[in-house]
Amino acid sequence: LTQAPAQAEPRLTVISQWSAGAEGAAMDAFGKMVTEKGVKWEHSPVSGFTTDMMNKLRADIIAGKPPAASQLKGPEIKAWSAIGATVNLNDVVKATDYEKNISADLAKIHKPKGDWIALPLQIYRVNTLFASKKAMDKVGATELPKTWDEFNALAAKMAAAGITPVAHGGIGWADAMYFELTLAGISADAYRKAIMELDDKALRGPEVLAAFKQLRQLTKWMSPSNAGQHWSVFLPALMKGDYGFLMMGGWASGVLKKGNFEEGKDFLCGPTPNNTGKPVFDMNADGMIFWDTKNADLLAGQKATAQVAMSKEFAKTFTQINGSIPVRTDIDLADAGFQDCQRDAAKNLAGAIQANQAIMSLGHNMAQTSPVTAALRDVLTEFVHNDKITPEEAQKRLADAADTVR
Amino acid sequence: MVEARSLSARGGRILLYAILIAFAAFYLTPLIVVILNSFRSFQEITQTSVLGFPKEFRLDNWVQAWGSYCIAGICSGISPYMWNSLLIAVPATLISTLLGAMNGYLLSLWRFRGAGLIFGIITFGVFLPAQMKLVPWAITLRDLGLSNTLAGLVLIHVVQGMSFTTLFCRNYYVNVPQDLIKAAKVDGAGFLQIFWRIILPLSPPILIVTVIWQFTGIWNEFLYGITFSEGSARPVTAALMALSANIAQAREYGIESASVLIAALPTLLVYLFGGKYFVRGLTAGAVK
Amino acid sequence: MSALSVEKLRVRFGSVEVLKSVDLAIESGEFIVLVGPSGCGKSTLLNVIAGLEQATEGRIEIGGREVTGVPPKDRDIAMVFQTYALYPAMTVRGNITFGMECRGVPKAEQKEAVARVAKLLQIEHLLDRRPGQLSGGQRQRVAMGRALVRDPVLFLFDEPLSNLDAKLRVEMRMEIKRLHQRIGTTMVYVTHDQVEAMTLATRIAVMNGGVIQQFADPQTIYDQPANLFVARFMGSPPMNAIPARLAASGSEIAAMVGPDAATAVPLPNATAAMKDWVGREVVLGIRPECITLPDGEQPGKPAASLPATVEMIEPTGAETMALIRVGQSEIMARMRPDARPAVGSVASFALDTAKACLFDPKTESRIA
Amino acid sequence: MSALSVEKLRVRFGSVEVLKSVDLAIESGEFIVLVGPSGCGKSTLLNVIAGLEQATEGRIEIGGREVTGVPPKDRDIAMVFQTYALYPAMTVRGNITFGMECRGVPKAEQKEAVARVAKLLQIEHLLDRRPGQLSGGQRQRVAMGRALVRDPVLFLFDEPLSNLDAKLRVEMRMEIKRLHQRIGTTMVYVTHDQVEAMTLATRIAVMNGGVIQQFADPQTIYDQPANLFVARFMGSPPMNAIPARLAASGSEIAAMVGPDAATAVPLPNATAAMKDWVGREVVLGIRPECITLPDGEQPGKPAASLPATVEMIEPTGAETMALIRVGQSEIMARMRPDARPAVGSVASFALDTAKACLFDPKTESRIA
Amino acid sequence: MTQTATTMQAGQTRPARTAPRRSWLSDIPDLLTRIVAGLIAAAAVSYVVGFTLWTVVISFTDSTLLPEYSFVGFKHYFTLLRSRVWQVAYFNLTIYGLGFILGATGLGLLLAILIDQKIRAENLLRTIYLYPMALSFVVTGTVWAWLLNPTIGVEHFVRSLGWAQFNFGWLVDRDMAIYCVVIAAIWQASGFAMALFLAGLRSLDADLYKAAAIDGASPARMYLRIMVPAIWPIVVSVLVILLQTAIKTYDLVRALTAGGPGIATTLPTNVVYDYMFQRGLMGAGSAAAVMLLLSLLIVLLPYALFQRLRRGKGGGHG
Ligand SMILES: Nc1ncnc2c1ncn2[C@@H]1O[C@H](COP(=O)(O)OP(=O)(O)OP(=O)(O)O)[C@@H](O)[C@H]1O
Ligand SMILES: Nc1ncnc2c1ncn2[C@@H]1O[C@H](COP(=O)(O)OP(=O)(O)OP(=O)(O)O)[C@@H](O)[C@H]1O
Ligand SMILES: [Mg+2]
Ligand SMILES: [Mg+2]
Repeated sequence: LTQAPAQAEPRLTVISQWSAGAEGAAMDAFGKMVTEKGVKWEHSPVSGFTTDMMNKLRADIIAGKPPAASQLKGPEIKAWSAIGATVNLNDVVKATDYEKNISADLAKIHKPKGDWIALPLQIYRVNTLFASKKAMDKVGATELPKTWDEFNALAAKMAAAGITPVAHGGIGWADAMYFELTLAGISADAYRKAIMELDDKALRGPEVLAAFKQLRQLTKWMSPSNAGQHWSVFLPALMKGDYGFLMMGGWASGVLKKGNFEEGKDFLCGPTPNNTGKPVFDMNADGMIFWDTKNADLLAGQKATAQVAMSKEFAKTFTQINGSIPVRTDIDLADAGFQDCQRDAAKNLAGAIQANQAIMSLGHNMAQTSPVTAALRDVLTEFVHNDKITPEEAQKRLADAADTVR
Repeated sequence: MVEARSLSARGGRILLYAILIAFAAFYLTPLIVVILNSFRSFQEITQTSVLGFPKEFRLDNWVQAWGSYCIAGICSGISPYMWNSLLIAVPATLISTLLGAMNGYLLSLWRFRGAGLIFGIITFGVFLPAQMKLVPWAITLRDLGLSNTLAGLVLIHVVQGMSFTTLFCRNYYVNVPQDLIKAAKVDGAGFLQIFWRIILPLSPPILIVTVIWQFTGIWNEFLYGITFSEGSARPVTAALMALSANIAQAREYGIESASVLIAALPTLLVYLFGGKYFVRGLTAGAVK
Repeated sequence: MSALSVEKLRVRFGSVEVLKSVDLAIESGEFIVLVGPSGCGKSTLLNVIAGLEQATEGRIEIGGREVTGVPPKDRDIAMVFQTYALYPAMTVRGNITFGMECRGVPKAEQKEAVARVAKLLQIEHLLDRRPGQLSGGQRQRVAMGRALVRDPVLFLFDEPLSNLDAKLRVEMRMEIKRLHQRIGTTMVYVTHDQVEAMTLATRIAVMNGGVIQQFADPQTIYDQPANLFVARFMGSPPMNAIPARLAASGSEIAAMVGPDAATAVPLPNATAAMKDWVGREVVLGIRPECITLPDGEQPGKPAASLPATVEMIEPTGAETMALIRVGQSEIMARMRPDARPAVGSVASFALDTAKACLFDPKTESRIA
Repeated sequence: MSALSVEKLRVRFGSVEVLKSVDLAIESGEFIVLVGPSGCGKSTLLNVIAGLEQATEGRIEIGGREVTGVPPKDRDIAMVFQTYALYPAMTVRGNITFGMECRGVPKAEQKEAVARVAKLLQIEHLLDRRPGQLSGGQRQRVAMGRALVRDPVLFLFDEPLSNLDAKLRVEMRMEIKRLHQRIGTTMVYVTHDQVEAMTLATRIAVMNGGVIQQFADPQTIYDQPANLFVARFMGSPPMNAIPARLAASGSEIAAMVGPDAATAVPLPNATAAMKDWVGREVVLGIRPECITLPDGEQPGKPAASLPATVEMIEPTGAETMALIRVGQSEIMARMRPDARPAVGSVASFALDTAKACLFDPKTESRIA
Repeated sequence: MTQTATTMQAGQTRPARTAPRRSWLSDIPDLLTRIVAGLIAAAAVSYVVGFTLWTVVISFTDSTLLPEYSFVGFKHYFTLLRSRVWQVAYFNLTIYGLGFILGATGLGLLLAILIDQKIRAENLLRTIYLYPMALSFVVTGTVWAWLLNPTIGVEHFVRSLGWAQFNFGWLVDRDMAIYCVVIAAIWQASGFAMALFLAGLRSLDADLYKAAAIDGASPARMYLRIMVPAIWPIVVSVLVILLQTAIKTYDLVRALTAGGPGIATTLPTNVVYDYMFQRGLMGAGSAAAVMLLLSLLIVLLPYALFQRLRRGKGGGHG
């Protein structure tokens, strides 16, 4: 029930799944910045999985009362914008230098039909490699491996020293993520073609096979007893040196920090192995979509919020809290509030954009719409947990799965 | 000879108790794990394991979980959400029980053609998976103008709950002698009066069973709770989800454990104090 | 005034005809007992009269008023159920006042009525208990109280004593009888206990298979049963039914029984109808108490003598029953308490044939 | 041989002493009936004998063997329960063979035994049904079958007929009697129906409050009850207990009853013990069948005449009961079926005092 | 009602009212109340029928994120039947359903029988066995995920006690993980089964035990041959209640294994949810739901027919 008349103070109703912890705090900071612009911030988080949030969104759309803004990312923005009317943000965006300072691929996702209807909020580097300092010390290594060969060699040493080289929780999305990291590290182009464009030839090509082979190698280095667990469950053992490496999005550094572990002392952080010679950035970007409304107060709120979301100030505040990196590439991360890991990722992103090797994550729903992602993920997760499936067989299944959903 | 017999009997008793206690341990272990975790800090759990004995018993988790943990910028812990859950669960439980009793009464004591079929259909309702009903409910709530209201959630739980309550109550009422209805008719009582004055006072055993069943189910439900509520009006299960199921964060197992225990307290108490009546009610003919 | 009249009543449940053209006309103040074996339709008849079940056909008048379509509460009846059907969650007082409450009787009047009934039935001290805290006999009384408080044109009782044990049953039977003598309201009382029927009724309706077999006063039912069913159903042990051949010797006729129909049982009270059956097969009906050992013979009564083998004796204290055999027929005899014929011996039993009946072996109706 | 001997048996449940020093010695082949009101401990006694309940004190021998600590299955007994306790999910055949199965009797033998018992009880056609599909009488027979198949030293029956309706009860009673005559096994039979007790027993043990009041043959129990409890419990309607004052006139003594103790009831069979009570208050016990209307008077029997007001009459067909009043005492009289004294009139009743008893009003024991 | 109750009591002490006072209940016309009762039943029926039919209709459409009505026939059914996830899920449901239902029934029965042996502390034990019923599947799943996880749970614990060779890696073994789901589900529901069975055993005629004792049945034989068959209707109720739990199990898997390792513990409800909401393929998800219900009918209909047949035969005796 809106008690205020139409011309009353601007306000914004927003739903997201970010309710607690760092994410919740970041959203609160967002809210504070919006409030300072005179907008009443009404955040209604739907905690839990993304699907739960989307169910809520769907129910609200069905009810004819979508929120003014909601969390949404990747190709889903396009899919959802087809079932509910969205707000055109072109004027607001064009009034700034925003578009010039973000990745073109990313921009495309947020204006699926040419008009800006959504905005990215933050970026995570998915291809981040965390190494246990203790494990590294034990085998006498000081540097993170740069290529898959280096990685394999180091991992073999660790295995020989009684260390489980790879810490892996083994939930579906993480299994898919490990595949995308291997493929991106073998050939970012092949990744773009095979995964992002679902090109059949690329899918059946040698790079994908090589990725599967490397992934099979990785699974042999995973503890057979890790499955169905949140990745964070194994952090203590990783830090103790029982495990060697963890490949996980940049958010893991925030968790480690909260657990009182120090970068450089307890762990090392950097990009995952990369054979291409040029920087690769596997991107997971959270975004916010703005739904159409007839209420003037909400419309005003949306506009003000979009302006905040595009600001440099927001970019810094939001990412510092979350451990992510700004969407804008023109931000200096020298602040003490950032960690080395973030700075490294930001540098990585800029380089990757230049080299045209900034790609979208499959495991995190950035590369494809949900049905496609899920179909591919089913194949990948089964491959990770079933060593009877050969890389060749898996490649065929993956290509076939792509066939059915293309 | 008598000696030997009593010895073996004693051996049997010891074995009996050993088995019973072993199972008690099996049932209690998870609870104990959660209780222990609720006294451990995030750092402690992160640095050791989710299973372990607390280095020191800290009450922070409980304090935070109850009153200061931040969910969506509101740092009041889960306590306000407990109240929401009560506002949903209590009316939904009572109404669905009452309506189920009414249905059971109608279907068992006012036998009419098709009563069996109607009962069969209503009973089939208990098998419908929740996921399947999510979108139809969204549409229904929209049409009724109850989207994102507590009343909407109550309605959902009442209608869905009727399947179970009708099942339980009807099976209980078929054992009520038809003569009672006849006597009341001769006395001049009408349909509702017979139900209210004669049948309902007979029903506490089965009502306790349905109330416990419904209350537990509704209290623990989260899919509808998340989807059909909004803002600070969410049930406690939705608030609990804020503590779990994130990809980018390590779970706050300590606070989560304390919250789970606090959130489960009403249902646990219901079983603790109602359990006896639960079994008694079942004995009285709930099951057939 | 006619208190209840039932005409051509038919009740069908699905394909089963439970009542087949029942007629009953009951005068005000009568105590009618419906008896019959289980499943014969007694309760159904009562339910239809009460309006708790729909008749398929036929007409019912209560107190001179047609009641088709009138709901139970408006029929001016009260009913006592076999299971008492006391409202378990109400106190005795609540049980008794519930009907008045439903009809909106003022509290003061209710209170008065409860007091009156409670005094009548001596349940004053039970008024605040619940049915669960009462003994069988007390419950029965409360059920009566619930009915009595209505002061209706017609009382309906559906086997009100069948849940009591033998001793209590006898006591309550007497109480009901006294009650009827005191209040004089018309009663229709269902039982399948024939002793209850005999002792309580002003008239008895014997039912079987949805049909009223005989409707008459107890003595007539006992002494002149309309057919073999009634003869066998009323009386315990039941009337002996002995296959016989009717013979005439002069103006007298006799039933020939036993092996080779050798033993003659003279029938002094023979009617004209009986005489038509001379020379044909009949069934001789004779009650156990009419068969005794000779030393109990009483002067001035027409008697016949029947030699029979004693198969079993059952002394109950107050009397001794004997199972005796004549040819193919097993016959019950009822003797003085101290009679002790040896089992296996042949004794000569005395028959009081004044009340003997004859039945058509085919139709089973009495030859009168 | 003694089939069962119970010595100084005591059973206590918590603080309640349910059996208080019970002694019983039963010969082989006897049919013992335990009677007593509800809750007097009959079932408990049976359960202790069967080994289903522990005795607090005392000694039990079955077939000459001490059985303390012997489990029920090894006591060589069989038991029939009031509720029959048929295994609901097994067929009749399964119910009967289950015990043999537990004892590992070979299949062939089992089959033979079932055939034998089924024939004996005429339940051959029921063998494949389940208890739920049987009528009350059929269930009773199956329960008997389960016991009979064991061929034990001792049969225990706990009110096996109390769930049947009156008619069936009479029939089953006879069958049990025949059965006992045929197989001759010792039986202990619990009932609270005194007619069953009288007709079945070779000896009756009357219990009350955990104590055996009298243990004797039926006739003795009926004619010479040990105390007022037994006198009242056995016989229906029960023995009349009339307060009286004992007076002597010459060598004869008489009980003075009625208003002002004005009516003399001469007691021809007075014993020496009775004479000691002359001049004191006693209770005169006299059975209803000994009080009749004078025209039923039988020659040669010592008789007294008692003028009384007729309060109520109950013709049952085979006899007519009358409730008569003499002073403060209500007395039941049992008359011929056609006796019809007018209610309210004063009639002169004939008393057969040959079997009258006298009781001590304080201790309630019989003066003998 | 409370009002009438108090006035009734008050009537004994205060001077009686003169005006006739009916209870409010009798002021509502009888016909109206019957109609309302009918409507309530009708609502319960139409909810079941309506929602089911709606799902059936949607299953024939190409609905994605929102319901839409472009019909595609049986397309989704064929796709699903051929899809690997669905086959695995269905197979899993069979294993899980059987394991859970039989396990919970068996354990419940065992516990009920043990508790029935006149033991001390019966109330306490019963409460301990029953309390998991009070918890949500999410909590159950999470905690059991810890306990069953080899690196942190029971295996780890036992090894730390000295049995270095102890192995209990079911949770991460794709062939055995489904049994972990079974264990956790049994943990939660067996107490309920126990309560029902205990109630049943307690309602049996005490003479039945005596009869069995005289027949010389060993405890095992007594329970298996006599008592359990005697409470068969309760066994059936328990089976039905567990069946509906099994069919609807969703959050347990989500919290315990997230469907993994791989897709090894995915259940049909997970597929329904996955298709409807994760993938945004509402048509296919509805088809999955309908197939789930159909398979349920395959179990329930014969049972209903059997019941009807038996009742028809049994007739007469209650
Ligand atoms: N609602 C009903 N539907 C179908 N048949 C019925 C119904 N009510 C009674 N019957 C059948 O009608 C017949 C007569 O039933 P009723 O209850 O009148 O017998 P009854 O004489 O009262 O027997 P009882 O002495 O056992 O009480 C029985 O065969 C019974 O099965
Ligand atoms: N297990 C027990 N614990 C305590 N009291 C008991 C127990 N069993 C029986 N009693 C009590 O012992 C007394 C005798 O009971 P019992 O069953 O032997 O009576 P009964 O003579 O068989 O009665 P009925 O004729 O009603 O069957 C009763 O007062 C009963 O309440
Ligand atoms: Mg009846
Ligand atoms: Mg008993």
